[in-house]
Amino acid sequence: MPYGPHTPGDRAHMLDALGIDSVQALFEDIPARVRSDGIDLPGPEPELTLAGRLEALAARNRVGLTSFLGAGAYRHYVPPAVDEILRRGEFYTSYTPYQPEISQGTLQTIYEYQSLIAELTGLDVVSASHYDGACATAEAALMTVRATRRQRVLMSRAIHRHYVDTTRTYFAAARLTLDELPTLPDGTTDLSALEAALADSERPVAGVLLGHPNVFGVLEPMSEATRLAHAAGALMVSVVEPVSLAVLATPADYGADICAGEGQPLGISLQYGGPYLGILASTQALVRQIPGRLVGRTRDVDGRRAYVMTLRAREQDIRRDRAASNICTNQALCALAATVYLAAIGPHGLRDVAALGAARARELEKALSEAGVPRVHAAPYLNEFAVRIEDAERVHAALLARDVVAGLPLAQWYPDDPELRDALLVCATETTTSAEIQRFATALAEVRS
Amino acid sequence: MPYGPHTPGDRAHMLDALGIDSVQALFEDIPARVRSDGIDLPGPEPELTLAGRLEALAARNRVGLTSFLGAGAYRHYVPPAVDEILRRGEFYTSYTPYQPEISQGTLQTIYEYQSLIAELTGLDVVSASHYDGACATAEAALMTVRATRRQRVLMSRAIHRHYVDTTRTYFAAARLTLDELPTLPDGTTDLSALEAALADSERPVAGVLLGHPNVFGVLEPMSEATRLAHAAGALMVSVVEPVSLAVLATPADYGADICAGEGQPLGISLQYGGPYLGILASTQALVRQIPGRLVGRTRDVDGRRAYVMTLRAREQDIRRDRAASNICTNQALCALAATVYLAAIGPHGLRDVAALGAARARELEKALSEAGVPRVHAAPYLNEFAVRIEDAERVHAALLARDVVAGLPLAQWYPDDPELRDALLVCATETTTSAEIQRFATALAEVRS
Amino acid sequence: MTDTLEQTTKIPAGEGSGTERTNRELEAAARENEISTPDRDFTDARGAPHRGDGMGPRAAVGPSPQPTLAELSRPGRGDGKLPHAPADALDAIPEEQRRARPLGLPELSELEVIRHFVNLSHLNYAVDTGFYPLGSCTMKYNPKINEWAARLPGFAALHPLAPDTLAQGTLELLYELERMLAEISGMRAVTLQPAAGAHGELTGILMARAYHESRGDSERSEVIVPDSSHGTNPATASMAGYTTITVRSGADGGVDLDALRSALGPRTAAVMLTNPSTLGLFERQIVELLDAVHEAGALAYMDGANLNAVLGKFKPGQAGFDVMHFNVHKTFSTPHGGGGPGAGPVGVGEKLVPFLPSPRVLQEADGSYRLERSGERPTSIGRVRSFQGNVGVLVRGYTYIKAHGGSGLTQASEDAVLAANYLKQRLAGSYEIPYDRACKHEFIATARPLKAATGVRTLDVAKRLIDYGFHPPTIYFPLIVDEALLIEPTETESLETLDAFADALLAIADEAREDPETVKKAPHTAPVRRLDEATAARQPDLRWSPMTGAESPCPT
Amino acid sequence: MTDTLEQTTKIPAGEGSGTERTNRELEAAARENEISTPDRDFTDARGAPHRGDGMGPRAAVGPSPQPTLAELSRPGRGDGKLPHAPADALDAIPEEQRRARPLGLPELSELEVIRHFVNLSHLNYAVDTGFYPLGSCTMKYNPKINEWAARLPGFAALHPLAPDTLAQGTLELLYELERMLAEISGMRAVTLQPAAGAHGELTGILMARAYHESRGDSERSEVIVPDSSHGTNPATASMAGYTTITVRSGADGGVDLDALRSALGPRTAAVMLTNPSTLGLFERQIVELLDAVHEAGALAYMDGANLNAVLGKFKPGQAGFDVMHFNVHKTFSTPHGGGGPGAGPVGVGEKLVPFLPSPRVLQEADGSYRLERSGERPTSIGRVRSFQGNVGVLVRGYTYIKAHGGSGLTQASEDAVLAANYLKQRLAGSYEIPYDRACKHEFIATARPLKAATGVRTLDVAKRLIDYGFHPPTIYFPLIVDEALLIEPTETESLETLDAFADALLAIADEAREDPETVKKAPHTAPVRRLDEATAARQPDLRWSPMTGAESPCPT
Ligand SMILES: Cc1ncc(COP(=O)(O)O)c(C=O)c1O
Ligand SMILES: Cc1ncc(COP(=O)(O)O)c(C=O)c1O
Repeated sequence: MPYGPHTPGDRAHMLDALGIDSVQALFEDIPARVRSDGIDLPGPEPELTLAGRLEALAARNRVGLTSFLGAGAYRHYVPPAVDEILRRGEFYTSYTPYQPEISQGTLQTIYEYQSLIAELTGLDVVSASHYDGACATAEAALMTVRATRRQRVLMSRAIHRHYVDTTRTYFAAARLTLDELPTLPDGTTDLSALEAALADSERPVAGVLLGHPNVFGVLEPMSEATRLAHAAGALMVSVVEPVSLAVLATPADYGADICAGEGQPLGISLQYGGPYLGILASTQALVRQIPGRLVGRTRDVDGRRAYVMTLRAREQDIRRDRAASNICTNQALCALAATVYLAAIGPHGLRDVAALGAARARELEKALSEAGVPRVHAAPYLNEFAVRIEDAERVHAALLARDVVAGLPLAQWYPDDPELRDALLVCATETTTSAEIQRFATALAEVRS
Repeated sequence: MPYGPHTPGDRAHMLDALGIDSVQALFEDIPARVRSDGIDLPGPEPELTLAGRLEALAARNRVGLTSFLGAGAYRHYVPPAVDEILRRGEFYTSYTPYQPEISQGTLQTIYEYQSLIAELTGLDVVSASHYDGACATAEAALMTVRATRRQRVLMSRAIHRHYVDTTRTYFAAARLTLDELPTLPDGTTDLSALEAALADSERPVAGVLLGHPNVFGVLEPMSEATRLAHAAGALMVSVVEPVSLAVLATPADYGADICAGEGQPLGISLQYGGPYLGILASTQALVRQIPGRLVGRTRDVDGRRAYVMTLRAREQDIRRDRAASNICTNQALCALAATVYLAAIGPHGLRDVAALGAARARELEKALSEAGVPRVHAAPYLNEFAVRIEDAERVHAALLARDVVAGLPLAQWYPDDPELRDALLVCATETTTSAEIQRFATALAEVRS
Repeated sequence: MTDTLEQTTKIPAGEGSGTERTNRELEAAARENEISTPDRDFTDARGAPHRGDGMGPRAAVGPSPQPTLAELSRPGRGDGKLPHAPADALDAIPEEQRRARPLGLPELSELEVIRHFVNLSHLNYAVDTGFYPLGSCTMKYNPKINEWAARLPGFAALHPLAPDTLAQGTLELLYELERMLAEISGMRAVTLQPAAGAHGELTGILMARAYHESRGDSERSEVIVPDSSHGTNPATASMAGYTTITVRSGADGGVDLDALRSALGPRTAAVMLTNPSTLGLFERQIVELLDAVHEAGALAYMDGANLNAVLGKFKPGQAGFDVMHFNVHKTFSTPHGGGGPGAGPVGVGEKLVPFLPSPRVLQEADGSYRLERSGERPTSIGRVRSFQGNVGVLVRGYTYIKAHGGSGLTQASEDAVLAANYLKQRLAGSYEIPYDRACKHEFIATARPLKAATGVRTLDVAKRLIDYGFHPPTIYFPLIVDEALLIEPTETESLETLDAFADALLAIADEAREDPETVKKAPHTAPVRRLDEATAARQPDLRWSPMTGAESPCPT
Repeated sequence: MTDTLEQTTKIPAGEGSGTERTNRELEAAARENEISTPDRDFTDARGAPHRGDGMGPRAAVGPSPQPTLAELSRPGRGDGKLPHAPADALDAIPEEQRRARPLGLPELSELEVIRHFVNLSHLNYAVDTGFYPLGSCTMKYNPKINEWAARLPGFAALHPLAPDTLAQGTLELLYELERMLAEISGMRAVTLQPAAGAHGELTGILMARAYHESRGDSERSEVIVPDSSHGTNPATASMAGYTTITVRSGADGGVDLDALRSALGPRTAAVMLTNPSTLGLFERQIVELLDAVHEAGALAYMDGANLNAVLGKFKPGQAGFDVMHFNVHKTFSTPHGGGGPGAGPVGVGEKLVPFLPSPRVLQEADGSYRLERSGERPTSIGRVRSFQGNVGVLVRGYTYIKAHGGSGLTQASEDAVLAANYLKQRLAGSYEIPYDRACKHEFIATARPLKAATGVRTLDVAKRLIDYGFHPPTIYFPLIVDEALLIEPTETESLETLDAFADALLAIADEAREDPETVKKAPHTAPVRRLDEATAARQPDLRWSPMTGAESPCPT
């Protein structure tokens, strides 16, 4: 056993104390019919060779390419201070702070996380973390159902495809209705369709969900959508990319009730999809409906400031089948990463991240359009946009052969939409360089000549 | 200022308190004639682009080749537990434990380092670290001079070339004599030459230094050499590779008085040469002569076990020009790395490291000799040995073009020795694989055909 | 704000809710403790927070309370990470789409950030600092090679939408991990996507629903769970649109077979069993239980959170379970991260394979790997999350399984069970052991007799353990045992540690008799003492007051 | 063992040796404190060390004393890192060359190893946990990007003897760093090889010797240092075979020009000046001092440990210094590592370039880099160490310099000097400031009046600072000031921290008058109280007793 401390003598001592000869005696309550004798896997692998195996596997991934992939996961500069803190055993080898007296480190960092996300979103109640952006969005949709006691939500088709799919999975199970809202040619959600859907008084709407920026990178008419939703007694859910909040109107600015989003851009590495950070925030009015952990500030018996998990009657371990969600283990360490990231990068830094991404994206748009590859949509965008190019999948593959990842072929997500059959979703961040943009343009020219 | 906390307001507050208008007032004591106005370097570079620059520089180094380089620095498997501890700010951002009450972490780890090296070498007094193997060797040589009040040491030419050169530099300064001992064709030091040199009563010898294994990887007749040295009233210094001590006779076994060596193999990464770890140990009799830090165990006024720097009257900050050495800042964090490494790898593990290296080296010897490339020396070796190959430098370069680093051409270090003109010093460790050995042999066949 | 929910429900004292205290009780407790001292401030006359001010002498080394980031913030601090964006970067963003309110993030130098979090870390207990016998959570050692592996740039920097050809290393690892988990569990196939145990439960129950519906069997609306089950089980049933039916446990701690039989029926979609149970006991009637479930046409779900007890000894798939989840962060040693992340892969038997969530990892004829394309397998329940799972956690789990191999995993279970039984034996004199038979990896002890004799409750014992240098076990869970302590030593703690922990619990039992007040007021040596949880819930303070925001000139 | 050396010399109380105490005094002190309690043991009846045993209740969170690795060791523990070697691996090693004694290393599980060192780390004070105003040591913040950079595999895994073609990245970095240091210092060329400041001093003085000898000027046998100099200066002179001549400082803290002039002569090889001096003062007569040195035909060495004060303000090379060293671990923020490693590059003026140690880093005509070959430059003093230097440290220094750029470095010095003067100003009322003029990055305060009035010494003040949460400044150094406190705040500490520190020192001055005993017995809140240093020196216990060794069967 590579990490076990027990010597043969230790085991003998324990068996002795138990008055048994063999540890097998402790497994005799497993009925013989279902008892198995071992696992058919190779024996222990020493760390030396295991490390070699892992290095070889990691090396088979190719991560150094010129890439314009975003679509819900973004490469950013992460100050090494973040990992320095994440590597501290006191944080990463502890668990849910059930014993607040010896968990103030975790508790205060969660409180700080809640506060920072509250600052970013303008919403006062922040759940201490959900699995990812998709699950947070699904939970947000479920929240609107619980809060309004209505059974139907409207979700723009221009929300991240995975989030719509995930919410659909959750909703199908709970026998709730999810209707998708169409988009206009400019890339924004069709508000007249929204208005029409809200008008159906037979099927009252619990919540309206829009992405901002949406999956096409486009800014949505959030204020107007919120006005329509509220007028129909529905709650407004904004699905955001958190870095954009440094420069874009916040959910609170346009009156949204709930905000969901993917926290990965806040200092969390790409890792092929996880662990990431599901952000979920709401107005104070919805504090009883929000699922997941909440930490509150209080005092100890000596009056010292202290933090503790609170309003726990929403949670599964207390409320069981009437809990707001089944969530237990969450993404606490990722929330810590976001907390350290935001503290280390600061308000000026975060604004620079957002604005630099925008500037680089504009540079990219220019280079591509000069290469004869125009945008698909006309509405304003921040740092991600779709371009139209004939034979997009083939071009994408040809560019890949030249070590350029030309974003995401949107046909993968919208196979039935002729508008998007020839679209590539491309993105820039502060890490994108002019040289990379040039390489893209050059490769494109080669591929198309 | 990227890491400074001072806002313009903070600076104004401080200037105010000092009653001055500008910080320039604080520099007016610098005579105008020698005052400079700034540094002609580019402005601050944001971390984002600086990180890119550093990654690009690091990528220009090629570290993934099949390499048989050793010659004083060795690639080993380092359990990640080591770096986990080294990354703790409590260790790496503290300094010399001048205030023992709040430095027990550093102090106890040094005490543990001393104890572990004592276990390895069999010698009871271990200095808390020197700069590297070369400097530790030079300090050992100086120790013999101080202890015997003689002015001449004998050093085998088969000690690591850099150690001999460094000791020569130190000795030249102090006007002391360093004579090199020749080697025999089998790779060991010529003991009859030693005997003769010791017999020169005009120039009495303070210390005799041999490497074990020596620079050719060969085991020296340490017992016999020690006997001769002691018979002449000289001290015996053994220059060791610490991993080898897991399986080889220890300095204490053969009666050496002092042991010096390079601690890099004990969990420290290669880093193009440093920071490494100069190991220096001696018998109890020489405790007053040993340079560098010593930590001792004692108690506090409540009787609690505690650790403190001790016997400090040997050190420069107390003794000034009569100190045993000028060393102040040492390699403490590297000593911590060695301490964690030894604790994590354990006695069985260290023996495996040594024995696996030996086994792989034997496999390498076999493969090379089958390829018609025989050993240069006949004496037993552990995991490093010299082979003879015609046109060694050219072959080495040709192999390099095939991504094989065929060890070190010994002509670089012994340009005048015809025996070594065509020699390559090659080494294997537990990280060397059979596939790598095969690649070497294959490339060799290609190059020579 | 008054939280009406909190007024009508109960607030747990500590973990679980066996002996919940109402707000009223908590308030009374608070009054009793005379909480009146004002919140000690971290700011000085200049509004500057710092150590040492207003709080008198305090130790240089050791835990000390920290101000918040907001209190540390000074406008104009912190910079140098990024080049400044060109002034026109946002010109294309319409005015009304721009952020209106100030961006109120704290401004700190990097040193302040590091010091803040390093000092906060010193307020935490963790596996890396001491024994953490939190029952049901398997707080075993987290090997450091796992952390190293997950941070290899090839793994860490891989974009989740990278074309398959760029992701062959990770895909191979995931593919192999699925197969290893299948072998370990005896299940037919595995999905690695769920982010945690509860997420796995939901995924599993959704597959059960899909299975029944695929067969036109759509009247099944109930999920049965034992009363000892973890809260996630009933909560999952609700999320999946099912009604929860709870069956009681028998006197021996096992599920009451008769009770289960009478609860089962044509409306039963699934039965969720935890085995070994949350009492640390193996269901001795597991064969009969499974037969009963299947006879009713229901599916058997195994909550595999406790798999650490039976690796190599019991394979749920072979025994007849239709679906189960793993807790990678328990059984396979990935760290708990202060609450997460984990990973909750789900294994299924043949019947449920078609319903696995998408995308699966597939191997092509040429040996290469690819992700299933969206819509490729219409029977799938669909996506349960974005992308492919908590891959960084799975890399750690893979590493752990490889390091142990089949025999090592079996040994781990044997050692975990041996340690638990040994510890149980050592405590038997002073604490009541309600289920007096061989336990698996954890066991229940109770302070019931102690409470009767001295008034000292399980909560007090737990808090007093803190003064002895230990993290308390899980308390007041499962709910069916009064004054429960659920103790899980794991296989990675030495005999000396087990003995020291037993000694401490025995010493506390003695103290309870000799000096109950000391125990009731514990902890005495922690960074803070018992908290006013009532006020926390009545007047929730969930964030610092909004910051003025970064109106300061950008530092240079 | 009786240490006769210790009997005849003095043992410092704390850092430096201004007020040394003889063994006799220390012994008396020890008696006074009645050290009689036996060493508290970490082992139980079974010989097992563990927390909580025999030491009564102790905190779960916070510093606690740890047993040694040897005490934790149990034969048979720890394994799994490496495959076992074949049985015949060592057959070729002659019997008499094999290790005879058991290999007595501790045997522990990895968890025990991690927990041991994590808990030990909690006993340490560090820059990352608090303010560390240790004069002369420049304990500034260590940016985390530096740590990241040094660990990039391309840097970290490069073999020191790798052919130049494989090392172009590191060689370029070193080449550029040399040039940046030359610009910063005004020196002509730089060697990066020395491992620390003292090593740089030796290298520099050896070059001075080589220079004189190259000119046939071989009668020079003396090195002059001021009485305020750091101990490494005279120790270096001795190592280099020179006699040290000490000149006194003037009343204003500067070197006494007349004293220097009379000490200078044809026997003077070099004068080592620290500027700003160890008193934190710039040598206002630097021009005259340098003229005097050069007139005597001697070389001027600048100890650049205090360069952090004058970046962009003063370039030693331009001013006329012939040779100097840098302390990368002070000026350029590389961490101090609990005592090291550092790096001590040496800059030289034109005259000394030929003597630089080998190998230098050279640039070829095609822009590529290479190391000088051995023997390529016969004027070199030769090697001063193995390989190329503490490259890992130099990568950090390079990163720091780049992050700051020329203007950032200048700003760093301005801020460091401003902070020091501000702090000096704040303390002026309660402590004596012996040199009443603008200081540079550090300054001297003394508790002399306090001692006269209350008996409370600098040592006591320092120890009491620990109770206030701060690391004490350097004390009793330099030797020429009675009861000296050498305080260096650095530029990376916030105004709030500076104020809190000043408040603490002022509060201690008050305490000294009102309650001197509390101050004299401090610290009260540290993991241990004052130590019995006398016994430590009289009966040195420098290692644990030899272990029995690994006779246990190899674990599997
Ligand atoms: C028995 C049991 N089931 C389910 C869960 C839920 O797992 P997770 O916390 O990973 O969601 C847990 C863990 O807390 C558990 O102990
Ligand atoms: C003034 C002065 N000179 C020289 C040194 C020696 O430097 P190092 O400790 O790096 O050897 C120091 C550092 O302690 C110093 O402060």
